[in-house]
Order: sequence, then C-alpha cells, then structure tokens
Amino acid sequence: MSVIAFYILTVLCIFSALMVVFSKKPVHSVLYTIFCFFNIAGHFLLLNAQFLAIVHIIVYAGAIMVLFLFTIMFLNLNAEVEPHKSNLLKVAAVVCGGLLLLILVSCLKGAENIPVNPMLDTQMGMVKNLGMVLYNEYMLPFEMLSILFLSAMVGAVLLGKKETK
Amino acid sequence: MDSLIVLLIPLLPLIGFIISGTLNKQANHTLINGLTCGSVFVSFLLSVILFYQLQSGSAPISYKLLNWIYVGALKLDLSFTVDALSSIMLLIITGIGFLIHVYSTGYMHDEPDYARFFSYLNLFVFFMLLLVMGNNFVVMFVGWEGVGLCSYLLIGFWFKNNAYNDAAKKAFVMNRIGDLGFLIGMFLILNKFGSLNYQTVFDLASHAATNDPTITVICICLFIGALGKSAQIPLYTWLPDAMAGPTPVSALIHAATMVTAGIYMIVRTNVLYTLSPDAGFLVAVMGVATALFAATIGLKQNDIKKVLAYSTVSQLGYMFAALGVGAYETGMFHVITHAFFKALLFLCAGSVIHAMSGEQDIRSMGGLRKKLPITHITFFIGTLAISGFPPFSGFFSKDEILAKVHEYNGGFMLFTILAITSVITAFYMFRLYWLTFWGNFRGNSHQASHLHESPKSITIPLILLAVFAASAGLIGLPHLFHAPHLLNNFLAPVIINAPTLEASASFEIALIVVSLIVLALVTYITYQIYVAKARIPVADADEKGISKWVANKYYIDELYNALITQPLQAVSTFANNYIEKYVIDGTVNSFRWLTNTGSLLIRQIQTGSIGLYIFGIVIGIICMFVFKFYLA
Amino acid sequence: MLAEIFSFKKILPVLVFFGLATALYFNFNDWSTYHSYFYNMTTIDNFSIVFSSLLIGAVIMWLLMAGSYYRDENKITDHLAIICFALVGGILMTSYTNLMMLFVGIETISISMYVLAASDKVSLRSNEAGLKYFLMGAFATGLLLFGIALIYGCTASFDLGVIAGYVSAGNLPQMFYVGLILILSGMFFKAGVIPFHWWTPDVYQGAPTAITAFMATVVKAAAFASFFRLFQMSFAGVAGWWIEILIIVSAVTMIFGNLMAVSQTSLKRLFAYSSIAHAGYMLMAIIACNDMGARSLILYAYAYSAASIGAFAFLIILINQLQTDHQDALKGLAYSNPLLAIFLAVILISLAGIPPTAGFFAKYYLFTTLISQGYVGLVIIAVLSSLIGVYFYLRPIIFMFQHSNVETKLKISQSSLAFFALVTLIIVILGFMPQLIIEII
Amino acid sequence: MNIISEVGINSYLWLAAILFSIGVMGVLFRRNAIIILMCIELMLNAVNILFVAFSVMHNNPAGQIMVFFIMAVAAAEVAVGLAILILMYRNMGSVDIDTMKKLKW
Repeated sequence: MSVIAFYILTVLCIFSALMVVFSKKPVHSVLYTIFCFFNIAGHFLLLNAQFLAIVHIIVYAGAIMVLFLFTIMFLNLNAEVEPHKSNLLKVAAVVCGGLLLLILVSCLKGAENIPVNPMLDTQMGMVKNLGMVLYNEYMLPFEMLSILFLSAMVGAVLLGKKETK
Repeated sequence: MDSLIVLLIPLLPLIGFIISGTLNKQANHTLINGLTCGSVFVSFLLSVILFYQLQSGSAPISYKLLNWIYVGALKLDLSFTVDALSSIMLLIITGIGFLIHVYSTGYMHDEPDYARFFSYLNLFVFFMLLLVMGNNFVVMFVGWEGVGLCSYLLIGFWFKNNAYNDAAKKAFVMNRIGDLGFLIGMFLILNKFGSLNYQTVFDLASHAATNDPTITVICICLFIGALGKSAQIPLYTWLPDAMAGPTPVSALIHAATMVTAGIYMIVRTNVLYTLSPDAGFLVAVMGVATALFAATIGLKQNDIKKVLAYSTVSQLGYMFAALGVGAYETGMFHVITHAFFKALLFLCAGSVIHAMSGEQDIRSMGGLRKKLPITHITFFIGTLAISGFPPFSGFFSKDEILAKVHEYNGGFMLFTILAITSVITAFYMFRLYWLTFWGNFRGNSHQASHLHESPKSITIPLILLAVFAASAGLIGLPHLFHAPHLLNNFLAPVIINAPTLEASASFEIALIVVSLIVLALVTYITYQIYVAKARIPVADADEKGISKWVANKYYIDELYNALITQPLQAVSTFANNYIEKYVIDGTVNSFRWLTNTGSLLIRQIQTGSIGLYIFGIVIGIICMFVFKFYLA
Repeated sequence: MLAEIFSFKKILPVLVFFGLATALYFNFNDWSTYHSYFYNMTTIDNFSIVFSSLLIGAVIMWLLMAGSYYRDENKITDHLAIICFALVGGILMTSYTNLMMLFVGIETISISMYVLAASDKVSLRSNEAGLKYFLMGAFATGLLLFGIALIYGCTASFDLGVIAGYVSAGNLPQMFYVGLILILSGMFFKAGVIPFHWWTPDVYQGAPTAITAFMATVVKAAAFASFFRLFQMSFAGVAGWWIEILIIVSAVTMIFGNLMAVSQTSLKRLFAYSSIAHAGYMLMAIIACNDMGARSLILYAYAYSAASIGAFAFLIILINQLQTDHQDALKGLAYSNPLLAIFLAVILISLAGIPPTAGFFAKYYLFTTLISQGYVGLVIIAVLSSLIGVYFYLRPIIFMFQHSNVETKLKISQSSLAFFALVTLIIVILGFMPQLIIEII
Repeated sequence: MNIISEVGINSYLWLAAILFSIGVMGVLFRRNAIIILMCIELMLNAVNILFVAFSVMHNNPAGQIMVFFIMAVAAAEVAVGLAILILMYRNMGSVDIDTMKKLKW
C-alpha cells in the first residue's frame, strides 16, 4: 500500500516539478510548485514525519508560495511576455541537468549498504518529540534562527521602503 | 631590573633619534643637546652599572624583547645579551660617544641642520649598540647594516657637495661588498649549525674538529665582512674618503667605534677562528700588510684628517694581526686604547680645523702651539700614545701585539714588518705634530687673525680623552710588572680555547728598550727635518719617483677605477644598450603582452549573465565529479 | 555567541562600537580555554577566538570607516543592525562544531549581504548586484545542503566530531564523497574561488562601496574560517581525496584571478578580482590542513583584511568626491595628497606581497608551510601568479605619480587620515612582527 | 512498518536527485527571476526529502530539525529575494535576468 503511494506521489512530484520549469505562465508555475509541495508533504507523511508535513504545507504552500503568487500578481507578470533563451542554451540547460542527474545517481549507488536502524520510532516525527529535541539540543541554532529572521525582516523592510528623495 | 637596563641602553638613543628627528628644524639647540647628549649619557651610566655587575662576577645579562623570526626550524629572538666583551664595547660606544656628542655641540654650533646631525648621531649609537648587544648574528647584522647606513648619511651630511656624496656612495658600496661576505658566512653558519644564536653555535662549534673546511670558509666569509667594515686591504679605500664628513663623525664612526665592528665580530666568533688556524693566518697576514701599506701612505699625506685616516687603517691592521695570531684579548686591548687616542687625535684635528677656519692642509699650518695650548698638549699626548711611548696607552697595547705576534709560530716575518710599521707610524705622527704646532705660521693673514682656542665644549672632551689616552694602558700591564692583566681576566669568559702566547720577560724588556731608543731617534730626526730645517712638504705635483707614488696612495684608487669600475661600466653600457633593450625588454614586454592579451581574453568569460554564471558553476561541479569519480 | 548580547542594542554607532569592544574583551576572556557550548553546537577554541576577533576588529574598523560614508544618510541604523546580524553569523561560522550551526551562520551572513548589496535602492547596479548575489547564493545554498544531507545520511549526525570519527573508521560509501564534493562546491562559492567566483566581481562592483568593504573583509574571513574548520575538524581523514581538487582549484584561481585583474580599469573591480586571487592563496592554507596552515591562514586573513579595508576606505572617498573609480582618477594624487598617496601605496604593496609589509610575510609563511609539506609545484604557481599581481597592484601607484592636466584633489578629513594611518600602522607592524599573529594559537 | 525498508533508501536518493536536477535545470532554463527562485525552492525540497528519509532511516530526529530549519531559512530567503526583485522591477520594469548585464568583464 505505502509502496504504491510512494510511487504515485513520486510520479506526481516529478511531473509537477517538470511543469514548474516548462509551463509558460508564471502563475501556472506557482500552482504546479504548490502541487509539488503537497506531494512532498505526502512523502513526509509516508515517512512518519507528521509534524514536518503540516509545517511544510503551512510554510511552503501557505506562506512562501502565496508570497510568490502575491508578487506575481502585484507586478502583473502573468503575461507570456517572458523572452525565452536561445534554443542552444535551452538544450544546454537540459543536457546539463541530465548530466548532473546521471552523475549524481551513478555516484550515489551503493547507498543501500548503509545500515538501516531497525528501531523505528513512529512517534519520532510528532510535535512533542521534535519539540523536546529542538528546545534542548538545538536551542542555540534555533535562537540564531531568530537573528536570521530579524535580519531578513529588517532587510525586507529596508528594501521595501520607498526611497524619499 | 638588570634586564631592564639592558633594554634601556639601546632604547634611549633610539628615542633621542626619533624625537630630534621629528622635531628637526623646529627645536632649539638646548633641547636637542639635552635630549641627544642626555640619552647617550644615561646609556653610559647604565653601561657602567652593567660593567660593575659583570666585573663582580655576574653571569651575562640578557633581555628578550620578542620572538622575532620563527620560520620552520629557525628560531630567532630579538634579544640582547651583555657579557664581558659587549660590556667593554658598550663603555667605549656610550662613553666616547657621549664625549663626542658634547664636542659636537661646540663644533657644529653654526650648522643649520643641527637637529638632523644629532639625530643621525643618536641613530648611529643605537645601531652600534644593537650590533654589540645582539645575542645572534641576525641582530648583529641589523646593527651592522644600520651603522653602515648612518655612516653613509653622515659622510654625505653636507649633501650639497657632490664630492662628499661620492665619498658616501663609495663607503656604502665598499661596505656592501663586505656585507655580502658576512651574509654568506651567516648562511653557512645556519647551514652548518642550524642556528644563528651565538650560544648555540659556539656550543656546537666547540665540539667541532679543528681545520674543518666549512668552518674555514665561514671564517673567511666573515672576515671579508670585517675587511669592508674595518677598512682593510683591499676594501680600505673608502675610509680616507669618508673624512668628507664632519670631524666628530670621523672621530666617532671612522676611528673609535664603527670601524672596530669587524674586530668585534671576529673576537665574538673567536671559537670559530680558533678552530681554523688557516683562516687565522690569513687574517694576520692581511692585517700586517694593511698596517704597513697604510702607514707608508700616511707618510706622504698633507691633509691632517687624511693622515689620521690612514693611521686608523694601519692601526686596525695591527688589531687584525693580533686577532690572526689568536690573541683576541690583545686585539680588544688595542681597540680600547686606539679608541681613546684616535678619537682624541681626530677631535684635536677638528679643533685645529675649527681654528683655521676650515683649512685642513698641514702645509698651511705651523706654530699653532701658542694659540691653541690645550689642543696642542692633548694632541701631543695623543701622538705619544699612538707612537707607543711608554707609559702611554698605545705603548702597552702595541707592545703586547708585537710580543704576541713574535711568539706566534712562524710569526717572525710578521713581527719584523709590524715593528718597522711602528717606526713609520711614529715618523708620520711626529711629522704631523711638528708641522702643525711648531715652526712658523704659514697660513694667510685672514686665518692668522682668527686663530683662537676652541670653546669649553670642545676642550673638555679633549682633556678627558687625553687623560684616558695616557692612562688606559694600565688595564693591561705586561707580565714583567707582575701586576694582574685586568683586561685579560675580565675577558676570559668570552675567549674560549684560544692558544696562549706568552713572551719571555727578557724579550719584553728588550722590546721596551729598543722601542724607546728608536722612538727617541725618530722624534729627533723628525724634529730636525720639520722644525729645525723647516722642510715643508712640496706640492703634490712636484713629487717625484717613489715619493710621488706614495703621495698618490700607490694609485690604488686609479687601479680600482681601471680594473673594476671601467670594465664594469663598459659591460653595463653594453648590457644597457643591447641586452637590456632587446633581450630583457623584449622578453619582459612579450610577457606583458601575453598577460594583457590573456587578461583581455579571459575577462570575456565574465559575461554579466546570471544564467551563464550558473552554467559555469554547474559545469564546475560536473568537472569535479568527473575528475574524482571517472578519471581517478 | 557573545555577540548576541550586544547585537540588539544598535541604533547608535557609538553604542555599537562599545558593544563590539566589549565583545572583543569577552572574546579574549575565553583565551586558551576549550569549551563547547549548547550540546556541542559551538566550541570556543583559540582558532575561533582569533578569527572572531578578526571579524569584530574588522567591523570596528568598518564602523570607523563607514562614518564618513553614511554621513548624510539616515539609513545607517538599518545598515548597522544588519551588519551586526551578519557579524553574529560570521562568528557562528568561526566557532561552530555542528553543521547545522554552519548552515545557520552562513545563511545569516548571506541573507544580510543580499540585502546590503541591494541597499542602494536607486542605483541599478546595486539592484543588479543584489539580485545576482541572491540568486547565485541561494543556488549555492542548495548545493551545500544537498552535500550536508548526504553526509548526514552516512553518519546520522551533524556533529563535526562524530563525522571525523566516521571518517577515521574508513570504508566510506560513495555517497559520502558525493556529499563532500557538493559541500566543497558550496564552500567554494562562499569563498569566491574559480569556477564559483562569478558573483564576486559583479557584486563587489555593484554593491555600495562600504558594503563591498564588509564583504571583502568580514565575509571573506568568515568563509575561510568556516571552510578551514570544517575540513580540518571533519574531513582531514580523507584529505588525500579532496586535496587534489583544492590544489587544482587553488592554482586556477590564483592564475586566472590575477590575470583577469590585469585589464581592469575600474579600481573597485580590480579589488574584486584581487580578492579572488587572494582567495586562491588562502585555499593553500586549507590544503596544508594542519596547525601551520591555520596559522598562515590567520596571518593571511589579518593581512588581507587590513589592506583591503584600507583600500576600500580609499575608494569610498574617491567615489564620494569624484563619482568615479576609474584608475585615471588617481593621476596626480601623489602631488595633491602626498600623505594619502603614501598610505595607499603601502596598502597596495601589502596586497601585492612585497616586503616589509604584512602581505609579504603572510605569503611567505604560507609558502614555506606548503613547501614543508611538499607542494612545491603549487608554490611555484603561486609565486608566478603573484608576480602578475605585482604588475596590477603597482599600476595604481604609478598612476598616482603621473601628472595630468586634471589634477585629482581629494578633501580628506583629519579623522579619515588618522584611519588610514592606523591601517598602515597595522600593516607595517604585522610586516615587522608577524609572529604577533602567528604564535597566538 | 517502515517505508524505507519497503522501497529502499535508494528510491529516495533517486527521487531527491531527480528533483534536485530538475531544479538545477530549471534555474538554467528560465530567464524569469521569480521562476528561477521557485526552482531553487524545488532544489531545497529535494534536500528536505533526503533529510527526512535519512532521519527515519537512522531513527535520528536531527534530520527533521534540519528540515525545519531549512524551511525557515527558505522563508527568510524568499522574503528577501522577493523584496530585491520588487526593487528591481520598480527600477527596470522587468524581472528578466538577461536584461541585467550592466556589470560585466
């Protein structure tokens, strides 16, 4: 059952990812991205990472992609005016991407030899469990993350403000 | 506390240099005097303290300023050590240095660049102190180069005169030739012993075999360095020319201190020289040759400072002769006495020149003893001392050198030449003395009306130096008197393994008696020639035969000019016109062309397009993968 | 770590200045203590202290310098806040012992830099620089993360010590090496070496000059500190494997970086290419991968940061007053502003690596380190390429001494002159006493 | 029941590699800066999947924490990136990366 679910999600995921790249209208790209992210959230669920699945949908689909959508609407970019690259470059891009994939895959083989920890803890991906880890061991990076956010916030405001000149 | 003193000694003159150098023309004389003379004087007092500590048996005192050069296995500290040898040098440098500073306040009084002069003097004292206080060869080398620099600056102090500038350049170049030897020697030491620290090197060397060829080469290289700095054959020609500088400079740098740096270096490395009798013999031969050679030139010089300059070269030859035979303490002994009487003679000469309104030719002097009584007396004492009249200081040191050389295995020939040189020395010194202070005044009326004794700031240093020049010999009485040889005892910890050379008492007595008789004879003869018969030296152009040869300093300068300078000029002209233009410029230009073109081509890849940039990155990654996974 | 105490109280440069000074003090308080904090997230050792002192010191210098740049602008508060955040990121990058911390640190400093690069809002060049930096930076983050993921997949930990243990156990799966290459790519990008350098010249040129100065000093030093730390602490066990890549990249970077700089006429872009070339030299320290390497990297970072902050401070003045950074603008400077010209000459000489400046000893020490490990060929390439460097570093000096009909005359305040004097002093002191830095760890 | 042991870690590696490569290809393929940014998000998500898979495989929560961090950072990055984009659009009237060639050589 879950194997089938895995393959369905995977196919959908790859398909939507490809559509992100190849669809002509930016809005379509965004929508495909959101769809892709839902699939990925599905993968997370399959992997028993329930908390992350929810967060993924909230953050990515709910926040990030809405931001994208907002920007596109705001800038009124939805026309198919985007001039495309020359065919040569497009072919080169596909070749490059394919080459990278081939290399990655051929180099990654043999990973199945890594021992799988048999002690599967289905509760690991739950909020309670992750929360304990996050606020104990990973307290410091978490706090630092707040500085990162502060920086991003100040930066976004700084850039967004109208120049008074 | 002691180590702090060690640091302060070189630091004070440096501070003096910095302040007076920055103030330059804004400062009044009083401030400069207080600063520069004061700093050297305090250094002197501190040196005296250290000297007494060392004399009462204290171990050498060190101060480590910082870890200086730590590269690989080479570990060098910037640190100072004061042992018996450096302490004596300290006393000479700061003591005589202080007197000459005081003297200069009078001598340079009307000089517009007063502050610049004193800042250079202080800088010189600083570097000289660095030279003698360092505890490794590199610090010594820094000081060595530093004093060379100061010497250059001070010879060319009146830089508006081109001849003086040429003299400064000559001194610099000659010294550089020697420095090359020193540097090579240093590298060889590093290679052989793996360190440049005195203590380490000497400890290792004391286990080395005698006549080790590497050590001989090291010694010869170091000796070449000493030849340049201490003006020995064949690198001596710069020293007479260096008299272009102000007279206090000649006294301080070119008589009392800097030129003895070569001696100091060899005494410092006595362990190595003891291991290499061959190099020692070379040193002795060169020293004796220089002594005789320079003395004969001195016979025919008519410039008061040039006579003294050649006598300095000659006396330095004596010191090298002593070092060469392994009598290091004796060499130092002569350094000390020579510092006193030669500084005295130069300062007297300065006083005379001052009185004569800048005239330096002894043919235009004469009869000055009445007008310049103090200068006259002190100069006379200096003359007696350098000629070796007992009981003046020069007698003891020179006598000891002669005795030691005589005892040296196979040194009879050297001894004979040195003895003859000693007679010649007395001859030209008395010639100088009689011509300057006796007879009738031969200058023009303008000079005659200006004749006057110098001010106190000049005469007091003269008197002090005269006292020392007369009495300094007492620190090294011959065995004959059964008194302890103070200097030898003091230096004993520094001189390791040197052979002992002791002359018999009968020989010493004979030496004293003979030298007394000969000196009296010389005095009488010169008096007859230059005072009684008033034979004034003829003009240079009228000299004939050998005499002309000698008066022209054996044409050594011309020889160098013809043998070295002109071929070099020719080669460099050729190189400049052809090799430089076509070969070097051509090559360099083609490289430049290649670089520029390559640059123009390569910068094209920076297209400004993000797309292409990311392509670049991805291709870079793919290349890395291919390189590591498919090619390896 | 300690930086978080002060990073919130910004508002006024003065306050920040004292905050930084305090941080520096606390920093040295931990001298020679070896502590790890927060479940081994960061470790304060001497290496990290020296580097974070460099970062803090550079920011202090930057503050002194930027005073003149921001004089008539009111956005200094925003900028200062972001600079402080970036500094926190930088300090994380020098003291992390956990890949997660490395990631957060890199991102903090990068995001701050994206903003600052684009912060001159009316300038198209600044916008372009910001966007270029951002897009490529985000892309590189992706690479880095993929690498970290693969390493994590092998070792099940982000801790550098655990990874090092895994490495030393041997028999590594291929996945590990793939991860290593991807992490290398990410680090190469942050360090700005060829062929990951593309953003450097464009961003350096387009960003506001004060920000470029920050990037060339703090960001660069932090990137190399983290690079070195990661590869020494975790991957030293497989050094034989990755060193080949580093050698090639380092050689290519030195040659091409210097070569591309030769034909630049814009001084700002010249310094950008020179920063690429210097990155190539600093990579050599990572190749050495031992204590000697750490020392030479530290010395090099200090020397390079001091010189480049001086160079950029000069550019700020030049651009503010003449609206150009073309090298022709230097003509006649030696006659109209002799003192400034001397300071600039010392800075350039140090960058070129001519004695007796800090740059020379940094290079010298680096080269001897490499030679002692047997990388003679690489050192020969480095020396040859630095000869090319001499060519273009000395050219501005020649320009300064040329007469031209339009004599450049810059108005320099006493305080900026004092700043240059300070920079020059640091360069010369490090030149004469490099062991002040070398022996510190 | 463990999904990893059923489909094998290799499948996840494949999936991540494919998604990552599609992301890279997209970055190279398009000229619209917004879409490039989305492709970068795709790359990050490939990494996310990998982290979670490894986390489960090793039964180690750190990987999931990392994913959490990556999401947060991605959000911050996007916020800043879009701000820069808007700024640029205001000045140039376009988000085409190939129109930005002021800085070159």
